Amino acid sequence: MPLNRKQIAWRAAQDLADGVYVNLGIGLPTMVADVLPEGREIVLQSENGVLGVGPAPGANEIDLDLVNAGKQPVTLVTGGSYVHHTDSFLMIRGHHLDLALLGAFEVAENGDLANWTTGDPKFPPGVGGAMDLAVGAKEIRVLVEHTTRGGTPRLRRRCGYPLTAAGVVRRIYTDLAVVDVTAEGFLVREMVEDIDFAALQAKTEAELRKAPDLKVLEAPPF
Amino acid sequence: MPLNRKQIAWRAAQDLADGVYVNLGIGLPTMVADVLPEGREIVLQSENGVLGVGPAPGANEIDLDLVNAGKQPVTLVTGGSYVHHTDSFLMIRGHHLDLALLGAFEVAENGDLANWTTGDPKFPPGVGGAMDLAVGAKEIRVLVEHTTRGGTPRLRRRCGYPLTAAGVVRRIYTDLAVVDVTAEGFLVREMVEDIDFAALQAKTEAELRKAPDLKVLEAPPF
Amino acid sequence: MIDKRVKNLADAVAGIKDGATVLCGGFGGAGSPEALYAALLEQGARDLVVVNNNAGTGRTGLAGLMAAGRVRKIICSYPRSSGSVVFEELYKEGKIELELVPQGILSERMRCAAAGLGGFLSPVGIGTQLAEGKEEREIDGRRYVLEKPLRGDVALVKADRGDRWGNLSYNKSARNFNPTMAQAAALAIAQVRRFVELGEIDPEQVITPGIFIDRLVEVPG
Amino acid sequence: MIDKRVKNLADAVAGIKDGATVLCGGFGGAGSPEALYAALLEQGARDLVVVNNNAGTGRTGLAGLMAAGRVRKIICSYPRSSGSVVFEELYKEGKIELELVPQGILSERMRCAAAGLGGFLSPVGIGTQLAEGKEEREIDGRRYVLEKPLRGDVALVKADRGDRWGNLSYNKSARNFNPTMAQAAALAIAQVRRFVELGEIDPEQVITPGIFIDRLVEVPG
Repeated sequence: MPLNRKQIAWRAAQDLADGVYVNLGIGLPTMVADVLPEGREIVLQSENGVLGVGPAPGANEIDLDLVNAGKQPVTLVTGGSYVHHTDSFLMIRGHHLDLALLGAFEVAENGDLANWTTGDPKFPPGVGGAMDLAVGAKEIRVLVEHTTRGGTPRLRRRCGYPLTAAGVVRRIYTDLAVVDVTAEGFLVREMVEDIDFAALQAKTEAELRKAPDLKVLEAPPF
Repeated sequence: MPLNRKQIAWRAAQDLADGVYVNLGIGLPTMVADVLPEGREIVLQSENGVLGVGPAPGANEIDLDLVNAGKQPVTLVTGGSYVHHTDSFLMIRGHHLDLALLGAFEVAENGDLANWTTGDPKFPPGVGGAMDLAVGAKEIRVLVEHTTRGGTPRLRRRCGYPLTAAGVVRRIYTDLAVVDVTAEGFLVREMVEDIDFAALQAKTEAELRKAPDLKVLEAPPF
Repeated sequence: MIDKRVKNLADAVAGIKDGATVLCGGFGGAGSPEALYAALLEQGARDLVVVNNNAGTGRTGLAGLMAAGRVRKIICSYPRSSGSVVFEELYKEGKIELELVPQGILSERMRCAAAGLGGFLSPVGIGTQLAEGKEEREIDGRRYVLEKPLRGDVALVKADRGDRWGNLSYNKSARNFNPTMAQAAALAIAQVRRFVELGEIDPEQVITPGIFIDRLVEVPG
Repeated sequence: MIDKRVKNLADAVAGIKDGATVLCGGFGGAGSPEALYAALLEQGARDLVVVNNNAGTGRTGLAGLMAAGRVRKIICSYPRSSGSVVFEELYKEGKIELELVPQGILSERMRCAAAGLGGFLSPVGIGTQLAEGKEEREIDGRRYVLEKPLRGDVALVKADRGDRWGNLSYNKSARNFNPTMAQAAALAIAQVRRFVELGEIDPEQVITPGIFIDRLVEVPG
């Protein structure tokens, strides 16, 4: 079975080591906050100047002055702190974050990331903090469904959509696989049990290689 | 009688309007803090991140964590605040200060300021915050003795010493006169009573002009 | 005596000129000076260039200014959000200009102006559409674009507490763009929840020192 | 669990390499991490490039490092102060290099590095000896020099309180260069007066968030 969105988030969360500083992009990556591994201190940063984002508040605890980058109410963990936007992006752009987990429209086998615009002239484009994050965090990983709803692969030879940043993505978590971006292109580290490698390849535009120690991708039911 | 140093400081202080933000350079300008006009709120900034420098502390109130740019213990006035060095110089360089009162080796009739090095190769040069202040405050005024101890004029056609900044000085307070720097050169606004204009000119390298409403420069005894 | 407090919103926004570049604080609802936006609508200045992270939502606040045809151009990082209906309509009809700037660069460009600098070299956007037309250069093997300072004629910001000198403190993530915008404009106007006595804000906790603020008005909530 | 506290000064400065660029906090005595300087002397790293506003006074602290011949170069704004005898002797004898940088530019160059930028255009020093040899350009009729980022391998800073995450608060003007230096070095080491529990520093009053700090050691006084 392909993973559901929460399971993709769970899988990405398993790779977060104790003590890392992480920015979670809007959408699927934000769900990582709800499935962090127990017993690790993982510090979540939000572009709008929150270091140490905590879980969503209870209905009676909402403070509209405390929101995340997606403008949803959040809380602050003990040890967290506030900075203004300019300092927040100093943190982001200056390689102070260990990791940014981002969503994407497409990722290319050379690590190119496209996640800000489809180039549709009918809609005004919006970039937000995506470009700052993509060049600024020490490492970029992407959480994304393996294909669009229409079945078009999101893991590509080259991005068709306008780039967010060139050559920055190191790992991709999808509903079907965990894929590393290497100097030789996409390397499949894990894949779900009920799909064979040829079927996975068929859902991927760029060529896939199989890791020697290929593992099963699985996640608890949510 | 020429003014003494405290009297020069007093005279410069009289021109500080209620509500101005001012940086006082090291040396003679620092003395302005002790002779501020009563009844005006004048906010003194110090390069090391103090906005609202107060008077020197009593012997039992000294806190070595609270010093001015000259590293002398100071106090903070009510309404004052602290920033770090980078923000302090944002304030300085970004034209947020109404005024900087600086010392000088020489000032030229075109407003050039030389106050950081005599160029003597035996001594290592030191610039401190002088260049940042000279280009950053909205207006620069200089407090200086009219001549060196040896009698060499400090108000010159062109500076002989290396420049701190070009064309920035607007007014000069000396022990003998108050001199404005105008598009036509030095204009004497005030001079002490017991010297005539020719004598003042003799102590000045560049040509002096006399303001139509030339006033007497006087200060209370200190 | 320094007293930057004004009595009402009309006094707060008095004198804002047609054609002004207005730095507008807030990120979503947090730290958004809604009362100042309403006052600016009332005040009547037009042909404005608005700088904000987004492009307004609903039909009031920034969106109200746009709906009334007062905004010539918006400089923002993310114009489309749920509810940015007014902007989207104007954009489709070609009735508003858009300059899209990455969020951190938007903030950094305002800081650059505030700090009296002439520009900075940024790695953000290299190799993308947003670097097109910008001067590029390589330093130590890394490519950068030259970004220019972004200065406001006016800043409208929201803070939590403010004293008569204009010292401000903020609440939690409502800080966001406000401190930098207050530094980057010729005329900085703050809407504060509560006036406090001078000295009541701990000097260590003043986030915007009064030197950056020109007027402040009390608006509870 | 994040715990950046170390037990003693030797652990605090362990691993600092010969040739390192060391950002040294403090302005005069205020905020000067004297215990870390002494520990670095003990530790033995040599051929150091030291960044500080001044060039040490007396014969201990930074001056002690210089007197022991550990400092190849100093980058500062004002090397001569009363008591900077060690530096002056070494300078006369040509035994130490000096790079003189205006005080605000010193700080801004470190911030530039911290912020991941490639440089900035500065109006400071135009038309003076300190602009000689620097790339110059004119923008909108004003002249600027291009200033480069100044990054540290190590920062030694002093703060007032610190928690196990490395969150720091400072006391009064002892803040000075410390917050920016902590941001601008690959390894940031803080000497704090007092360890406090996580959460004891008000989140609004954290001046250096823990993300910038790698190690902290408690040194009362």
